[in-house]
Amino acid sequence: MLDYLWLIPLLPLAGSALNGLAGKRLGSSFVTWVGCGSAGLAFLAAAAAVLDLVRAAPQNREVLISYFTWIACGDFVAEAQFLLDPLSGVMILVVTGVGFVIHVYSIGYMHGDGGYYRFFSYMNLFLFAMLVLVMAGNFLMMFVGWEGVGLCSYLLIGYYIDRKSAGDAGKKAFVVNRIGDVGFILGVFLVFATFGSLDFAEVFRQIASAPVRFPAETGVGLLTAIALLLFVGAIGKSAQIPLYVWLPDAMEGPTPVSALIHAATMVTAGVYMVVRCAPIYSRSEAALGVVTVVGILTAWLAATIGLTQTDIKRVLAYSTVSQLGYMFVAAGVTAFSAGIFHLMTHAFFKALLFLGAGSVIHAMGGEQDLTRMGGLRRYAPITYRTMCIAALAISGIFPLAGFFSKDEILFSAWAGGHPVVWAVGLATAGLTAFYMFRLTFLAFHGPERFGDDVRHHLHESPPSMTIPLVILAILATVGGFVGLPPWMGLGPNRFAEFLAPALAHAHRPETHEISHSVEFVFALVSVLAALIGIFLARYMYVGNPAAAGLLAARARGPYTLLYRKYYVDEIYDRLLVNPIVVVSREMLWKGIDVGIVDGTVNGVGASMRVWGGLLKYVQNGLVRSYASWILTGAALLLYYVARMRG
Amino acid sequence: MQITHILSWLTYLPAALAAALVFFPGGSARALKWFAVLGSTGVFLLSLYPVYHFDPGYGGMQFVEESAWIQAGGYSISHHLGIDGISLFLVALTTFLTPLALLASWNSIAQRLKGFLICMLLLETGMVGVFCALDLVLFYVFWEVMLIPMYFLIGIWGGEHRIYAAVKFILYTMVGSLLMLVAIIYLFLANGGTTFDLLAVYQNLESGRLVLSHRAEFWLFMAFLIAFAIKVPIFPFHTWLPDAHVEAPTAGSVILAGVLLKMGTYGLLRFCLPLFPAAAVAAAPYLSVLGLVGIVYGALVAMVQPDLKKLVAYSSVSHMGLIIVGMFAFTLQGLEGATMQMLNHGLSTGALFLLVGMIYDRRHTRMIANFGGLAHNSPVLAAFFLVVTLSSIGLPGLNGFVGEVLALVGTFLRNRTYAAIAATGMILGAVYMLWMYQRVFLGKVTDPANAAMGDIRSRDRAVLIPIVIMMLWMGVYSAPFLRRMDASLELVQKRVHDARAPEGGYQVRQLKTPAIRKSDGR
Amino acid sequence: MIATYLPLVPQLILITAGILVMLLEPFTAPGRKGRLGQMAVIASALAAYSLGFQWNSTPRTLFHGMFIVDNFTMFFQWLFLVITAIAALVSIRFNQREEIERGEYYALLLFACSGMSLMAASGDLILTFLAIEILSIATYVLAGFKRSDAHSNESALKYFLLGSFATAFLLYGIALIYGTSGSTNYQVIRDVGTLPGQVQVTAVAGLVLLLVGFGFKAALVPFHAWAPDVYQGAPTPVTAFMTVGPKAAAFAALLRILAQALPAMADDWTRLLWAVSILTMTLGNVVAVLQTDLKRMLAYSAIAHAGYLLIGVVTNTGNGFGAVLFYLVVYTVMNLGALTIVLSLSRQGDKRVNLEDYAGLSRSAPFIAASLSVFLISLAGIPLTGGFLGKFYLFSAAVEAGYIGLAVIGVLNSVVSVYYYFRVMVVMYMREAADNALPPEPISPPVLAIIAIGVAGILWLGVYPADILNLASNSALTLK
Amino acid sequence: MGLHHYLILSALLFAVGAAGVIVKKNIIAIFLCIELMLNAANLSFVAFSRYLDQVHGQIFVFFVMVVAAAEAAVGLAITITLYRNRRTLNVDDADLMKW
Repeated sequence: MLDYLWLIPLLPLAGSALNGLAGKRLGSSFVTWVGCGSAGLAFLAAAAAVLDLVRAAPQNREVLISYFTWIACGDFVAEAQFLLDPLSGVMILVVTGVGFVIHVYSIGYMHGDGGYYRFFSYMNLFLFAMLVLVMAGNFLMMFVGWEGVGLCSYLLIGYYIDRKSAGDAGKKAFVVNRIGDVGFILGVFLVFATFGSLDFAEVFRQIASAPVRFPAETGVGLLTAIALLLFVGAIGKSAQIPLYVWLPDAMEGPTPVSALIHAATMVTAGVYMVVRCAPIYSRSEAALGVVTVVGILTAWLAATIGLTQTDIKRVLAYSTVSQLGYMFVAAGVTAFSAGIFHLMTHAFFKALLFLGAGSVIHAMGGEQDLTRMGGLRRYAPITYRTMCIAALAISGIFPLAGFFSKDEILFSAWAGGHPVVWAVGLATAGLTAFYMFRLTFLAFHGPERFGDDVRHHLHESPPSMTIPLVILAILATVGGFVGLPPWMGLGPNRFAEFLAPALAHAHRPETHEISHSVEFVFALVSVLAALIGIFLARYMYVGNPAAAGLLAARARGPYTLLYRKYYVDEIYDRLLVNPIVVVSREMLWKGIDVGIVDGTVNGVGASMRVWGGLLKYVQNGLVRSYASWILTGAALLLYYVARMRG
Repeated sequence: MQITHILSWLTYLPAALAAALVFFPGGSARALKWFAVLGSTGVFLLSLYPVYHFDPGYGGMQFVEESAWIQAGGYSISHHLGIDGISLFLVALTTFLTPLALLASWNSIAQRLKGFLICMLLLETGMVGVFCALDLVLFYVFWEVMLIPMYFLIGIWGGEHRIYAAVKFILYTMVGSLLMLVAIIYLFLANGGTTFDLLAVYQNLESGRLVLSHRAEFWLFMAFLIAFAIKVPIFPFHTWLPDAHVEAPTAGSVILAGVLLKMGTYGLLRFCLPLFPAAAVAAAPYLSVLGLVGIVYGALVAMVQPDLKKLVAYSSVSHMGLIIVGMFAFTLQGLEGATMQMLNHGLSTGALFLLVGMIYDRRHTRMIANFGGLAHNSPVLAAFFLVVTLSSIGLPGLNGFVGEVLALVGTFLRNRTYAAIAATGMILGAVYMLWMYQRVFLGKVTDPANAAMGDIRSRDRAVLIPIVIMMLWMGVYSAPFLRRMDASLELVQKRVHDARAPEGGYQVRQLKTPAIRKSDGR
Repeated sequence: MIATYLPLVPQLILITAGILVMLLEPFTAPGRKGRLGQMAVIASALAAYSLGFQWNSTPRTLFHGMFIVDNFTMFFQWLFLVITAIAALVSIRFNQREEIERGEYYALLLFACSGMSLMAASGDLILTFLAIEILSIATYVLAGFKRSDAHSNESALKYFLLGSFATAFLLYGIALIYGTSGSTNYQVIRDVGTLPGQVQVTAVAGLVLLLVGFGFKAALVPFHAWAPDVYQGAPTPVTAFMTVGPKAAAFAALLRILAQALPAMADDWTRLLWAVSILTMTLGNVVAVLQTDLKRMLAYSAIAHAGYLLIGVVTNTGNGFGAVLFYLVVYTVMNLGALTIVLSLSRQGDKRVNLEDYAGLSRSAPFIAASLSVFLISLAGIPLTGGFLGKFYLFSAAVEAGYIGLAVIGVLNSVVSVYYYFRVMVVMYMREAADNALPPEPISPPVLAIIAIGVAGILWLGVYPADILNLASNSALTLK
Repeated sequence: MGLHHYLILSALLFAVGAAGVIVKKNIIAIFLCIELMLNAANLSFVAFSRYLDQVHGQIFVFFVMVVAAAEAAVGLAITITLYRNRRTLNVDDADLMKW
């Protein structure tokens, strides 16, 4: 069974290699076929694999296939192996599914670009890396994917090599991710040092089977340390406070990249990792607390920044950061399946939003500034409609996908005994609805704030772009139905049940039953919050266009603070980046290295020359002085020997 | 097929080729180049024989050859060659890089070509000899002999300040190695004054027939250490390196970074650790700290270098620091990671120097500020450079990662703080390499000279492709490499381990006077 | 009966040949004086051949202990004969060029050789003194052989005045030794000296003064000051001869006296020479660093090498003495080689001996440049050359005798020496010749052959030293 | 008059000679001072010889005198060539080579 598992990641890899090595020579249609074909085939393979998985009995839904030994040194053994269980099954479906759709979308979006082959090669490579990440059977393999997606992210953010800002953003993304990765790898080391193994199965088995050795920790113990180190990686990869700064800049990449990597898949790797390591996290109260707090803080802060941004992609980027925060909240309150559920639905609607935004940008000829758009619904009706669906979905309006997942998270927070988290989450949901509809209204409604030259070539995007929009819109609409909450009376949450075997080793705290009617009330409240947000947006950007400017002028300080993103980038630059560069150059290099260390070396050499220069003057060429040397020498020797003999 | 004396072949064939070049008829540059490249390729192919026939299960020396060399005046110096899991791949690395370096210098060496080729081949003999020698004096002979061709390579075919760099290189290296010579002599006398054979010394140490006083062990360790520390180079003995690297011609830099630096770490593994384990254990904290300083300091200084070669040179300081830290953790992973990292650094830094050389050949500058947007007109070069950059910063799936992660985990098992500090090298490595890559390859083309610069041609690709293949192979399927190192490194680890008490404290060996007649107590 | 005196045959050959040369000189046409040089070479060869019969014969003495017949004597006589032959050979062309072609030159060389041989063979202070004087007077004249040249005059004058001055010290030292021991015979002195309480202040003073005398001959610091000037001013073949021959002879005689006559005072002389050794090698090397005249640089290097050699003496062990002997062979080959090249490349009037004159030599004369590099590398003590193994055995002996500090100072000095030796290579290989530079003199085939043999020899000594090494340690056996 | 009287005289002579070598500038004078030093040694030899009741020392003295004569011959020759070339007998003028 599932002998073809290796095909899933290897197909994109082959596509990437083919396009990268030969794509330039073989032309764009070849590139298209190879790029999209390999992604599509990978999706088919993934779908088949998941179907196989579903067909198997729940306790057999874990397939681990080892291919060869990658690294082996003493106990430190990492096999090249792929793991398929419900958790990775969901992930590969999302990755290949959304990935394939975005590949198709890219055909239109990237049409005519000079680096077409390069783009598809990188995109395929990304799919490969992401699939390795989610299908990894051990920590080190996961790290391969973990760094691999970081690389692809770097390559794709910096795809437009002409732009310095793109290069900067790519580098920033990679470096910030690396900071997280260091935490992650140290976590892996601690895992190895603790358990003597890198395999998920072995590690989790040890944890679950030895409750004495690995008790559920309330303080800071070994598991907490592991969890927190790993979480540093998640913070970097999933753009949480304080390492979220790379993600908004990452919007320098082509929009499909933003959709695939910086919205749907890669950035959710951190969430996936936390869920994968649920057996560890669930046993550490402290780690869960940190995850929750980081998650909810990020959700709130990013949402507030999103309120004021005018770049369409940046709004979406902050929205992504915010939504990722939600997912971490879910993990933090041990609602792991809710986190993955939101991950999945978010992949649909956020990809849709980005692709829609891309369609707008495409239509506007590269314009990304919301203040120069407006009234676009006439020109791009399909884009408009699908965007609306996505906005509703992310706002959590029943019965769209976002409603189910977000509601489950908020409710879990409450049920888990975190009312403050719930409250902040609720408020964030309101903010989310507000800024999403602010975006929609600014772009598609109201007066047209662009010139005639732009209007001239305004057009709806080609089918290769709109079809993916439609597909994603459908998914954003119905995607939530796989995990209908129990209070609807349609049986238990199927999504959670499906995932359950993968989370079997997780520690389950005692929970008290809450009646379905209470849950229903909570759902109502969250929809209400979203509606308030939507209406507020409508009031400010459609009904009363002057209100927004007025508010901004009135609350100048807070507005600027939000608009400048709390000055975090500036602070990092001033406090961290610049001092390090200056100290390295002026002190370490010119001061210590050239000055002291090398100066000492050269000084020793120079001193020899100085001594030689001085001593040679003893040799003054005069016989009489030479004779006195002989005499003195004789006297000195006599004195010396006399001293020696006492 | 059975080849006897394979190591002698490997060691002396390059020298024989060099000798043949001296008498090579005619002045056809092409013929000379082909002869050297093909000849050294032949040596490489020959070096696959021991790799293939290596018995991974056996940690001792294999393919051993021993014959008397100098038997006179009570001294017995033997011609004793052999390789184990530590030296096996270093030999292969040497023979692998030499033809590539020669090929890369195809057009860049315009004058005194014959001399250049001879120097390169003699250098190869010296390097292979260093890795194979099992007699202390023989080792020392190769160690020193190799300096001469390197000195000429830097001094004759180098850049503007080549003479300063060459002299600095040779003097600096000699200071250390001559002290090592005194230590070798002392060790020989302490061991009964009959043989310089390394294996005999090992044996006598193990059986307790040779017992060094604590003080003697310390000083011997220090003498060997300084020689190797300069070569590695361990901070603060590193300042010859940037000068030598910057001034050396491409091939010289490649060999220097690729192989010569490894001789330092190899020496530590072969001599310092097994011969003086107690001193090594006692010195480990200090050396680890120096290694850590090297990692961070080298990376930070590399970050702000304006010259490509200097940047790579300082990055070597950083990388070699990790090797030191991993090695002095004395865990199997640490040792193996360090050994692996030697190979990785040899490949990736060697490749970086090749690439910088290719750029320099086309642009005649190495100043980062003069570049920008090279990826537009030289996409293939940019792609190769990227792969090598990624290998250098230890991206999983490429070779650099395997060594790095093993060295780090090995360190982690010994000391978590050290590992955490060492791991910052991963971040800083990404910073300086990617920043450099960005400034050189990305952005708009502002200087027309950069636009006019052509992409690399097939010969350069022929140089780079084998390296990239090796990088991928070692990164994806490193088990065959690691497997061959296992047993030998376990032996080293065991030797170090025997020197420490079970509870982990440092055991002071019984003080016993070595077989030295008089003390220098005047 | 006659067979007893067979060991004297080489001496007789040398002296006879020397007298013959003088007699034939007036009958040799100008321009053909080279024949006389060839005669000297042949005489040396004959002497060397006749020596062979004595090898490994039972050590014995002639003339009541005056003349010692043992391997030590043979070893040094061979060495001196080789030195003399080479000096004569390379002088022929040089003397023609410098217009100092006179036959007595070769006679003086032969006499000097005889003096050196006697120094090595001497078992009595009287003979030692006489031998030193035979050597000295011959070399005084040789140093000033370029009568018309002020430098050569000055060289001779300095050597003569300071040499006589030092001889006075030596003589005074001999007197004191004689006074305390009652004899000038080594064996007797040794037997007396071993009696407890017999070593008195006068004896120690005598020892010191003796060391002054030998220190002068061997150019040890602080009795070295003459050496750079004299070496620089003398005709280059004479310089080549003087840096190796008299130095080796001084060490031969010194070893004999210290080891065979004064072992009872070993504590004193090891201490003294320990200090002198450090001073000598350090000063020689440090001052050589800045020299630009190649002859002068090699003069300082010769001083430094005397310091290394002293290490072996200081050890006062058989291995140490063997190492000294071996190193003397190596040193002879490399220094003679280097100076032969210097003199062959120089132009009339000893021009073109400056460092800058060697710029670009690797292009104009690749073989010569490579050969000089080999000699310099050997002088610096890099492996695969005799210089390395020579130092290696010296340092080994030092460490073995417990003088680790001395060995360490020795190796650090080697590093310094690398700087100036390699500087010559820098100039030859890494600099281009100036446009107006004098091209090097073409080199005659016999000299080329000598250089080639020297290169081969120094490499042979570095790779397969066993024969010579055994020879050296065998020869040192009688000392201990 | 015991042995040490002779020895002290000899030492004094030696010292005077040595000092003369250093103080004097004329080459001939310097050479004479050296002769003085040699004769100081000779005096010691003779004194020791008498004290030890041996003949060795006196024989040695004869050798020394012969050698001194030979040295004188060579030395004067050298001095004359120098004088020919440089027209000076001042030893301090012979400083072409230094450092």
